[in-house]
Amino acid sequence: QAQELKVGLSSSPVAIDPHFFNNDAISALCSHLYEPLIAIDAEGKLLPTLAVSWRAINDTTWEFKLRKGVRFHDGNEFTAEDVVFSLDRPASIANSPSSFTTYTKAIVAKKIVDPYTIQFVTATPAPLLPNDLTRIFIVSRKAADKASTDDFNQGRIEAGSGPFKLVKFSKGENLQLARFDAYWGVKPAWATVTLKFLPNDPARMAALLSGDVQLIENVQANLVAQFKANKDLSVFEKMSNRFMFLYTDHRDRSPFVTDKAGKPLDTNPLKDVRVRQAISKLIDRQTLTDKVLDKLGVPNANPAPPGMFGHNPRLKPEPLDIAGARKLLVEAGYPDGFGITLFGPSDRFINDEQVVQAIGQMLSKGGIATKVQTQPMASYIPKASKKELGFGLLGWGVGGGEPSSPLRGVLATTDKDRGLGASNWSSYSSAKYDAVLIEALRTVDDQKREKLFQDAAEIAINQDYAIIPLYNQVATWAARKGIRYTPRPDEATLAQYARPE
Amino acid sequence: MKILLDAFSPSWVERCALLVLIALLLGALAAPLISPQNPYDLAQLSLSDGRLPPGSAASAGQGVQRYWLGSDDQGRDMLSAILYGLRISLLVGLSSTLLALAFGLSLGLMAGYFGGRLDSLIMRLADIQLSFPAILIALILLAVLGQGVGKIVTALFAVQWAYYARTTRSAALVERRKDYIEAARLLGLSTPRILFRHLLPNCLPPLIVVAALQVAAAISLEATLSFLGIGLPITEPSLGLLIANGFQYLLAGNYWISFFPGIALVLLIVAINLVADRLRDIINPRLQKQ
Amino acid sequence: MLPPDSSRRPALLELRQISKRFSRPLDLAARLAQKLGAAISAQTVHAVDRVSLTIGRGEIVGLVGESGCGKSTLGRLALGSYPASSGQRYWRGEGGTTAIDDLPATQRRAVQLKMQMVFQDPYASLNPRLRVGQAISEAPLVHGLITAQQRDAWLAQLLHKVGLDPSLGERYPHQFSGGQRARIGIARALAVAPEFIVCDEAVSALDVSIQAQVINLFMQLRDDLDLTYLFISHDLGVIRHVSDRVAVMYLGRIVESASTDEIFAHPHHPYTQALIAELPVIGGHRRDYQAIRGEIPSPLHPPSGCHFHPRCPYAMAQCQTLARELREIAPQHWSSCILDGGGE
Amino acid sequence: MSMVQPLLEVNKLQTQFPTSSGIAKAVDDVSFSLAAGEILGLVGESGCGKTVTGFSILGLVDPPGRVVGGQVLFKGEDLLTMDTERLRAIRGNRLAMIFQDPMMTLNPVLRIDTQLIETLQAHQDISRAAAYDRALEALGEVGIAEPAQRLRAYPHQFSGGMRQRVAIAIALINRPDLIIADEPTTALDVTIQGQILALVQALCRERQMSLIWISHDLSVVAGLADRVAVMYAGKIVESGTVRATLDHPAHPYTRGLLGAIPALHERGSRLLPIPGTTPSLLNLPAGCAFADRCAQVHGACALPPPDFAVGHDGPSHRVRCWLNHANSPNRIADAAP
Amino acid sequence: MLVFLLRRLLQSGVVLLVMSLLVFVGIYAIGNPVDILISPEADQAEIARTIAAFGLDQPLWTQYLIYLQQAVRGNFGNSFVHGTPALALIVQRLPATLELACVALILAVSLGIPLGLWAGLRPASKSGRAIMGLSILGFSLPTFWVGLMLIMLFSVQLGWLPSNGRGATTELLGVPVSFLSWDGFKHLLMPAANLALFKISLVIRLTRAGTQEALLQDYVRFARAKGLRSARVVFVHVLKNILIPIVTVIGLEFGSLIAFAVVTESIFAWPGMGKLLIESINLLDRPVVVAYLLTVVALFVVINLVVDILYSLLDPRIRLSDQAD
Ligand SMILES: Nc1ncnc2c1ncn2[C@@H]1O[C@H](COP(=O)(O)OP(=O)(O)OP(=O)(O)O)[C@@H](O)[C@H]1O
Ligand SMILES: Nc1ncnc2c1ncn2[C@@H]1O[C@H](COP(=O)(O)OP(=O)(O)OP(=O)(O)O)[C@@H](O)[C@H]1O
Ligand SMILES: [Mg+2]
Ligand SMILES: [Mg+2]
Repeated sequence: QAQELKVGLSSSPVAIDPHFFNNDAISALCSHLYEPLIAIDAEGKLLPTLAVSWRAINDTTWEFKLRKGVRFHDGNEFTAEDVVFSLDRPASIANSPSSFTTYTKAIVAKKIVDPYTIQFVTATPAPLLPNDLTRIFIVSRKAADKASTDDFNQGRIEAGSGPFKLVKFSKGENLQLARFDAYWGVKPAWATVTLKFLPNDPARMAALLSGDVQLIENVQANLVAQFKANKDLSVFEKMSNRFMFLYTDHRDRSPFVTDKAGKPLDTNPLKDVRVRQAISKLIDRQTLTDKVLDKLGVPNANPAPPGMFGHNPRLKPEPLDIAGARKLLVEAGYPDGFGITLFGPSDRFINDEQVVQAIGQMLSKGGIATKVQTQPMASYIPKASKKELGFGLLGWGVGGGEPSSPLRGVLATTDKDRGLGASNWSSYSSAKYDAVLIEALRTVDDQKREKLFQDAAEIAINQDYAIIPLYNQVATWAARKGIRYTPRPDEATLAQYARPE
Repeated sequence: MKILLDAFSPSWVERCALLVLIALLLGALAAPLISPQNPYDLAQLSLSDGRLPPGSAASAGQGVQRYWLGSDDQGRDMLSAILYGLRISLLVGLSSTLLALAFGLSLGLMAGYFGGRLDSLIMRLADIQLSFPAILIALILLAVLGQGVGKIVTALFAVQWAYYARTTRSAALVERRKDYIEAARLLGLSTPRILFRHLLPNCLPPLIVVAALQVAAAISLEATLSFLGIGLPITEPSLGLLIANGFQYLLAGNYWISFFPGIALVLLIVAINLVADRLRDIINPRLQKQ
Repeated sequence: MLPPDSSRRPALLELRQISKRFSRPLDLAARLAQKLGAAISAQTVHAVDRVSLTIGRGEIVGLVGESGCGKSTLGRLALGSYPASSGQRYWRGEGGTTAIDDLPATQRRAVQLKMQMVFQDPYASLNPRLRVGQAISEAPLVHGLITAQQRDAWLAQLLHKVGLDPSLGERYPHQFSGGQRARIGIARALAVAPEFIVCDEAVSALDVSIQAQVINLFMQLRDDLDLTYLFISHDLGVIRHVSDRVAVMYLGRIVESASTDEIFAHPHHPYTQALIAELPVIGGHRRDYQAIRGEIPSPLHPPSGCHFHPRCPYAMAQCQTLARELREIAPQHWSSCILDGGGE
Repeated sequence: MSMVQPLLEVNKLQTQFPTSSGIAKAVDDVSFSLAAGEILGLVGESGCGKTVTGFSILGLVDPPGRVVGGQVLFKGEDLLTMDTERLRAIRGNRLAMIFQDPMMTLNPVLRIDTQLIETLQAHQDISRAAAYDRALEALGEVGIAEPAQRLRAYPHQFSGGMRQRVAIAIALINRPDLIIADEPTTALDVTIQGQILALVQALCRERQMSLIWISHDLSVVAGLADRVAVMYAGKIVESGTVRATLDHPAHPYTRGLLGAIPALHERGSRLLPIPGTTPSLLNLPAGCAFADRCAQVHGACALPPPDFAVGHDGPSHRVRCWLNHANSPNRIADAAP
Repeated sequence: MLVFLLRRLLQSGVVLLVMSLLVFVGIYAIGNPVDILISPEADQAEIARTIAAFGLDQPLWTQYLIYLQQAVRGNFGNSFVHGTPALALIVQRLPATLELACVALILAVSLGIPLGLWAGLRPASKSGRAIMGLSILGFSLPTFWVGLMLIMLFSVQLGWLPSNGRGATTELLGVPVSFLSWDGFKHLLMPAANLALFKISLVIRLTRAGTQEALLQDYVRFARAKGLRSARVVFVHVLKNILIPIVTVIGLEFGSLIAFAVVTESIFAWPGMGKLLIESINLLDRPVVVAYLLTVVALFVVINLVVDILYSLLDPRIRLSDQAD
């Protein structure tokens, strides 16, 4: 039995309070210590965890059956009261930079039927509640009552039920864990685990090569081939559910759109669907994923990747078609093309800077003189969300097992009251699409809802080219020989998924 | 005593440094003429030529026959990228230094010559600026200003001017007390004339050395900031940015993407430092008396 | 009080009760600290303390005294290089009655131009980056005293006058020896046709053999151009040789003043006596050095009363409190010692 | 020739500095000797090699400067060929030096007592306490009031004159046989200079100590020294007793110097300066270096001048000049092609 | 002394005001931190709520005034990202940075002074020239590049030293330090050396220049004339004098060590406050950036104080109450 595992993570999470900050890296970290009612498995499907089953009693009531015999790290047994406490807790956290109430606010009442049965009542139909609840970790009420985020971070309380107990959390450095021997499920293979925070890519790679850590996430793209060839290492890959696309400005005038000489244009060519289609046709997705991403991408035109609930097989990656693109540009009235600036982040996605430049190359060769600008997320996101950029690269991790979040956030017409289109940087607006989506969001029946999701995606992407889909990232892990990691589409690195061979 | 002699019989190292510096300067100046490719024109690049090792023949790229120093991930000719990068690095280093020199010099001269309130005001400002390490100020300024050549020049200017103001002031204080300034005043010459014709030329020599060293420091600082990801945009990379970008390929064995720009940067900075050092020896007042 | 004017010549420049205090004001932090009770105060040096001096036309007044006693400061006060802390200067050249600093600007500038200075350090007093010809002709050109066409001839003439080869005008100062630089400094001062020149230790840095050449030059120029000098030196031998009249300074005050012959023959003030005792004599005899005792006090904390009393062999109790003004103890002979002419 | 061995005998001393523009012969063929208790005044204008002569004797010439020839016999031993440890043991012990600028000779960051005591301990096996007492005594000897307090002070707390006294105290502390004083009063005021001269004079008399007093001021030497040596361009051009040399100067340069001193002239009269300037020590002519400034120059001056005794004061008054030389210079000059 | 302290404090106060204002304006100009922090799945209401919770809905000057008001009461705000007091976050990271900087300083002094002395005493020798040549290199090579090369060589190629992180720490007087354990020491070595490289060169150059200058001084010649042994001349007379400028410069450079630690910490993943600063800038975590500045300014005040005290100990000519210049 192997004893110790050291892992190099590419992020440096700031908390291990599971309800403080809704952030993928923190959630992945917390998954070692805490469990939700329903988890996501390695195939991206819902996995009964602290709940053993759930069903919709009617349009607005869900009932969950809870697992019996689960003990928290502090020795208390898990019951419905802990669920109520854990669902209430996010709203009580004052300083959250990103609150979990997004997932809990649909619930207007919680009914404890018996210690192992609980019902949730929602105001409107909430078909996605089980998916939302994958995001909420359950903590022991007895342990966590009145506990602050700091208490969690300092390890003063033991409120989790996960496979590992906290030993020490050193912000900016590492998280040390020990196996929880009374865990109800499959016990992890490691007595102790240290998750080291190594955001600097070369440093993380070097740490693996020098044996400082045995497992790392996010292998540097250009090293994947080399790592695969290295007999001391094994590489694990999985198509991630991070969907990459270009948002295109649908407004009448767009910043950074010029004629070839650099003079601002009065009309926005991107408004014309033929231009958007032409752009899509100019992009050689295969070269992009093969060369620029070192195969860490799979061309994809669908927010829900194959295998995911809501995947639409009719949405296919646009093949490269320069002649077709030219034709479309001529039809749209831009026989000589035009000038545009393509924006992108420089520190967020796999090879993001290179991807943006490569797309710039491809568009330029197709007659659209493209300038490229990349910047750190810190300035990119605020500018993009103020719609100051117009045309840029974005990625969306489609979590929770179905594609509602991008469909709702990126493509729906911006509507504050309904909470739609919060990230619609394209300013795309289609009544037809909105109608289908809204219908989907309140359809509890799974089959019907899946069909509606597929239709919505088809309208926005296949017909309107509202965004230009590119590819899905491939998530990678590399380990020293002798360790196997089961890769996950949500890119999370979980020590319990690593096993000695 | 030994230095005294050395200064007059330059060693081969310094002579080499001078030659290297001149070569680099010429290369940077003539970059658009001599480099096989315009690395900033995306249309000239070819992804299929990405990451070719030095000496590879080009398959599709325009203008380039052979990537003598290899190519980067975008199929950019490294030689061209280095020449252009050199240009940007030098542009940033020189222009920020010159701006700061001109500004700091004027303030320092006035502070030193007039003294009093003006002096206190300027010097307190400079003190405040100098009480904070350059990299921090640049870091925060750049975080505020965003990326771009103009912005980094501004940031580097902001961290340098006080240095010159200070140096000039102390030189001006020394010179001002010298009798020739008093003689000029007694001869009824106007203040601007005294400042610029008498004081300035005599305060300049130490500043030139400082400035030469500062150019190197500014280039290095720019490279560092770019490395930290807050200097220049990726599309017009300076040497520092080329290094930073290429570094991830080092482990993969594509050493040339980072290594050659690194060598160029190190050569440039070492050459500037050596030449400036020698310059210092040459205009060292102690040696001048002879 | 009358300014000590022992010359029978018409006055050219008159200094009346002129003082110079150097002090460094406290900055904000220091003032705060003072408020908080720290024992901090601005330090003040009385470099020149209520000195009156009249210099006659064509006269050479020698100013002697030890280092730091305020000779240079007095010289610069006379020239107006330093603003006086109190007191006035009068230019009597054209019978002026207004203090120089109260004159209208153009007139004041004209008067100022008539007063020039020759400096001690032949290295620091020339701008190393100007050719000497430029340095000399710059001011006359600026002031329109000569035209650009006249310049070369004019320069040649001037250089010749100070004993330099006119061809040397194109050289830089560092290409000259000390003695030549001193001549260049003199030429530069003469370029604007001054009437009054302050020579601040103008020959002190030179070797004896060169010093003699320059002293001769000074004397000859005075005769040729009818110049007036304030000749500052700590070298009594030089002072005795060149001056018509000597003023002896001690810690910011003139303690004795008389014609040269008179003061060397009958020094009154004990300090003057001590100085003159040190006057070099080469009689080929070994002599026994008998020195004045004590150190020169710091001008920051000058002794009370007569500044000289701690070192004075004749000091009396009174001397510690009483600082006496100069008074005429013999015709044209002024002294501030209490012994001269008894107590008040 | 005196019967007793002189305390110091310098023979044909030569010191040179290589520079980029040639070799500077700072000291060239300098010879003199000094008996115990004697005071020698070494005079000459700036740059004529006085200081370098002093440094050469003590072996303190900075590289690349080098003593290239001659002998310095101190009590019969040649200091130039001595091994460094032995030389060090003599330096500061039997043979001490005082420098020109009192502001610079004391180490500004060390206390006076440290600087005195280390000098003692470098040469004697002496306890700190004993050394302290000696230091106290030494300060008292040079006329510093409240020496116990002053010992704990730093140099900057002293005036120039007092610093020079401290330097003298350090030089004297091992009771040396000879002190070389390099213009120790030049930087001081007249009244303070008088004090120092009085002190040195008294000490020499008391202790029968020899002294080489370097100065550019003939009048100081005239009052202090027994004998005087006049240097010009690295050579001694005239030497002898003070009286003989100054009353009957034989070398035109000595005469010129005397003629240039204002104090020796009637007030306001024209001084009699030496024309021209002091020569550079690079590329000196083979003949007399003073020739181009000399009023009495003649053909022979192109040849190396002879060194001979003029009769005024027995054999000790020597001059290096063709003028008045027994062998008619003109004849030699004529003989030369 | 008092004046000096007051002057420093006034000056630091101004620095702090200016810099904090800059940070406020700057971060305001870059954008809204909530945009970056908030989950993409959040809707507009959620975003608005978070913005209001951080007080970012107020006009900038109100935000600044509120901040000042709070700061006067000793509350320097909570980190947007961490949710905990920003100052505490920085102070937590302080020991790591200080340890790094101190070790680098010790390296710089213990290597720089002897080498500089040697080069100064024998400027013409082969070794002297070699030292100077190397110091020029050390002076010129950009820190980050050297850091990367060190990792390549010692971690990747040779595998001798760990490439990143702080390793095991031991408590010393309640402060966690690395250098006491072998593992910690191994982790410390490379970043400290990297950080020190520039300073070593600087100290070498300063020492050499100082030595050569001192050797020309009369007091050194006088010391030799006194018959002192050369060891005493060099190690007492020369060294004590050149220590004065060296101490001053080193003291000031200590500040820049802390600043440059930003780079080194980023490269070696050293969990110091410099790394936190970069992270905070990247997340627009304004309170932490301001708290960092506050800490650094406070550190500088202390460092300058220490330098001035040392200076006055070393140089008897200086009294602390002396003037500003
Ligand atoms: N600019 C100044 N600021 C402050 N103090 C000054 C200044 N100039 C002169 N002093 C002080 O005034 C006093 C008189 O100085 P001054 O230069 O006039 O003396 P001096 O007699 O010319 O001395 P020396 O013979 O050394 O030239 C000195 O104590 C000096 O320290
Ligand atoms: N380190 C050196 N390198 C080159 N030349 C030197 C050096 N030291 C002295 N000299 C030369 O040696 C000559 C004699 O110098 P020295 O210091 O002995 O003159 P001095 O008679 O003491 O003059 P002063 O009266 O100015 O002190 C000078 O002309 C000088 O140029
Ligand atoms: Mg003066
Ligand atoms: Mg000398």
